[in-house]
Amino acid sequence: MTPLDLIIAIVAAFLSMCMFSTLYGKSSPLYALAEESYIGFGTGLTVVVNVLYIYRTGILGIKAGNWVLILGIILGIMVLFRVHPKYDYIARLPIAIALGAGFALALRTTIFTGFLDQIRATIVPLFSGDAQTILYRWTIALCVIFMLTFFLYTIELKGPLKWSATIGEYMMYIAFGAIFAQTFMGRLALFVGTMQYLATPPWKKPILVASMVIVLALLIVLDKTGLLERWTPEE
Amino acid sequence: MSSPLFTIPGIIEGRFLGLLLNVILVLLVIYYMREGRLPYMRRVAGLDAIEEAVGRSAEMGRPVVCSYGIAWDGFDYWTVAALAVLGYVARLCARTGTRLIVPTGGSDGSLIVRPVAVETVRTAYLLEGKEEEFDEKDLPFLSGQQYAYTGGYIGILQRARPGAVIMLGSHYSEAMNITETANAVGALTITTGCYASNLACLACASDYILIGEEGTAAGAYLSEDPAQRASFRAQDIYKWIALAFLILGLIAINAGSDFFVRLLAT
Amino acid sequence: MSAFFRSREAMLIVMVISFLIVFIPYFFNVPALEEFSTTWITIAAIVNAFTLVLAVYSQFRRGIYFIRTGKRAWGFKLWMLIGIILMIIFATMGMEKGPYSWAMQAIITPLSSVNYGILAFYLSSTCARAFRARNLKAFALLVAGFIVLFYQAPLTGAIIPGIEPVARYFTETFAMAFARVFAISVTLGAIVFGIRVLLGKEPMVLGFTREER
Amino acid sequence: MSEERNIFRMLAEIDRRIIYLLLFIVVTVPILRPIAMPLAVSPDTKQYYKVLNSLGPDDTVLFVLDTEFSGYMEIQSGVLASARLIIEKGAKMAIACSHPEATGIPPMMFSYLRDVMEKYDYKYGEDYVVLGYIFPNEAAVASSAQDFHGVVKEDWRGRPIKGTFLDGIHDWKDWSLIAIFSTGVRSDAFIRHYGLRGTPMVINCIGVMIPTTKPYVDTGIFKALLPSMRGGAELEKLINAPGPGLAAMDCFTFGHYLVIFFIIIANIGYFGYVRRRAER
Repeated sequence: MTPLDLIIAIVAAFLSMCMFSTLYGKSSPLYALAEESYIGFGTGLTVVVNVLYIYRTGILGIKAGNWVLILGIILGIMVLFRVHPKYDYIARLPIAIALGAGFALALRTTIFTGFLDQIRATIVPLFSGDAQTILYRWTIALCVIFMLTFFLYTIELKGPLKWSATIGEYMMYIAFGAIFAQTFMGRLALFVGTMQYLATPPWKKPILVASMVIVLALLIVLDKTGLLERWTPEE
Repeated sequence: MSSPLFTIPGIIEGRFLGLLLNVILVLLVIYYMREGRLPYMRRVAGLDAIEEAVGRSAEMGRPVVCSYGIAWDGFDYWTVAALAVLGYVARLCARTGTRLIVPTGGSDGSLIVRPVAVETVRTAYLLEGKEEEFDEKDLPFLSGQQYAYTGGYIGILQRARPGAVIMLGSHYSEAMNITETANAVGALTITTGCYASNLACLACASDYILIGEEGTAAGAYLSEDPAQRASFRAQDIYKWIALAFLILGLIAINAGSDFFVRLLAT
Repeated sequence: MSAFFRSREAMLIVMVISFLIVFIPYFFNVPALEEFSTTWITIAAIVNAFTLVLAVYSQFRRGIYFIRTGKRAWGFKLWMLIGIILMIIFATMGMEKGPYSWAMQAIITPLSSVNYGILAFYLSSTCARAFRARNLKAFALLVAGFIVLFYQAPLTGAIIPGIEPVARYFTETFAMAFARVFAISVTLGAIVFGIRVLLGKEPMVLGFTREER
Repeated sequence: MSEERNIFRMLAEIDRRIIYLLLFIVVTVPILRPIAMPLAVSPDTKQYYKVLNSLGPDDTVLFVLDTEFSGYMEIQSGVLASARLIIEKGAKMAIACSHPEATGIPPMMFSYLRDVMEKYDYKYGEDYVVLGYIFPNEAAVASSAQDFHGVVKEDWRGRPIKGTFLDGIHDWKDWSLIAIFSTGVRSDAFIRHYGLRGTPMVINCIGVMIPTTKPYVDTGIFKALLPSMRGGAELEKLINAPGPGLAAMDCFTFGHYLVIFFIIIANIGYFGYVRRRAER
């Protein structure tokens, strides 16, 4: 464990607890410090990595003989005109090209993955296999049919359609309960992962505990002395 | 994956039906747009909840906070509908003299959307004859970063203490932070969910939720734009097609024929 | 020349052509077009990278506005701008070791994970507030959520194995069915939205607002 | 008991900061002092283990870190356990990122896996290559599926990838397996441009994505799904290499039981106070 590791561990633990301080219920200078640090360095990272991508795929691609990629660099520079007060319309050409390609990439396959495959996966034998499989498949088939009627908007929901949509809505709330629980597991895992990162290897544990105590104490002192509001940036 | 029913030379195997469905959908949208008669749409219950929320804020003399999502891909499907509903909320606020705050940002895509949101709200105030009350500073661009935007959004809620918070468009994991803070400051929360797990959490955490497409349907209903109405008419037809495929497919496969499964794979 | 850029029809045609270059090869066996579309996709990727660099410019402008107008505690915004510049300088000094990786380990790594981890707290307070059997729908949500939460605690699975099929029944049927129906409805919505854009019915997408309508 | 200090009202209106503090404590204590309670292995993890266990020395795996750094915290155990298993099987591994923050992950992986890499003499260039941030958007994924070397020319350190085992990779057909570790940044692009074409894929995704990813396991696009950190812990148990996953399971148990406790007392409070007040 070098002195550098120690400094990194202290900064990481302190800033992390400052970020958690939003749970105190009031925005504070501590939270602002953590937030602005993250935005600054995070935005810097975005610039670095995207400039690298432009160099690697564009410049290297052109050097490797794929001359058409020059068009990519030229169009890219044209995009930058978007913020120009007078010539912002120049950016429309590259945006039109990127949008067209983007829509095509998304739309050409989504009819399969999001529509046909979803229907096909639901069309399964309902009377073969063990009891659990039969129960699962019947439930899925009925749920998909009833829930789908809930999403009809250009027809008045009357009679059997209304019943079907209502049953579908109740089924959806059961699904929401299960999905909520799965989501909680995921978020809890992130929180646990964060704390593990700050507490591994073991020599970091006292630093973590110290950061918790210091940040909590600072919060309460600032709050009680009224400095919390005065030192927090206004939006 | 089961083998397709047939293949057509020149078309890649297993992609004919997808191509056909894409083409028919284009033709359906064009047909319903051309007809000149605005296709019927039922009024989505969420709109009544929005009216009640703005009315409640007006009575309490507290502002309304309404956001159009973080628009990850700029003008995506959710954001366009959210802007239509934002216009409706803005008109209600202008009519009732309630301050409207629209936190914008959360992604680089939202940079392109913000000017249109400003114009949407300005037009709403204009239509209610209150253009002088419109203040562009109430549509702050908080940040291009998702969580810095969330920090700013939460800061606004904690200081402005709104009577209602209406979160439209595509919100992601930051929606939970915002909804919980909105609840903590006593605001009535109306949210929309654009992916399954967000929807489930927001169904629990908010007072009212526009489930999935109800948000975009509300946008189409309000905008009375023939193109959006035609789109929903075409979508509903395809949902009927999906239901038909499902029911016939289930009957067929249980009668021993995998015709529909293979048709869906052509 | 500027008329070309300002013309809505011209930009719409450019977008539709760009769309077809990428859309057609996926369905039709046209090897020449397939190869050109791959390059075309790479060009689009490069343009997208430039738009991200553009986003940073507006971040800078907003920070400077904050400082210039002397808003309360503007020091934090100054620190944010310094952070952007520092990170770019650090990157030029090498990205494997050195200050770049220190900044990653001390600031970006922990803070970006705290952002997501914080959601566990908001979800837990939602449990205490929202999981109430107010009506039949809320009761249905509560029962399903309660059983799956109980199953997800690793200790439960080890002491009450019987709970697994019950919890999996909820996650593998109701949740699965909703995910499918939601995929179908959102997919159709996204396609028809794409159609509206290509038919020129969503001018905002191309940045055409008031003056060129 | 007077109306104001009614016990039911107290349960119904718990200050959310008490909930936050308790959750903080029940997660931090087991991290500072682990207990290691028992754990059952789910069918999903067994299926995932089966797919990875069938790899051999002449297989090439595209190991995609499709996550911001924050999401990595949740799938870290799955990433490390999967990489350990791939190294033990002797399969080749190309590590690629689809988010700028993921570029910080490979160095941490290799410092954690140093023991198994030395044991199997797993060398850079010969057995594994770090390609870095080569998938910034869907277009990049699509073009790499059609012409890999047209898009990727260098590894993350800027050295040409010619001469490494990647010479054998031309397009989507040449990967033995794509292992995606995802918070959903680019996973749907891989489904569209690799999975749909038939490249065998497995995914370790965060809890939020499980409901929307499961349908793709059903339709065969993913061969297996390793669910969140829980799956990683179970995989650690299967390959007998305790790591961050198993260490976190105590926190999981306490965290879930704490939330269940709050649901129960909130409902008691609701029926005892809120409902009765509404009826009056």
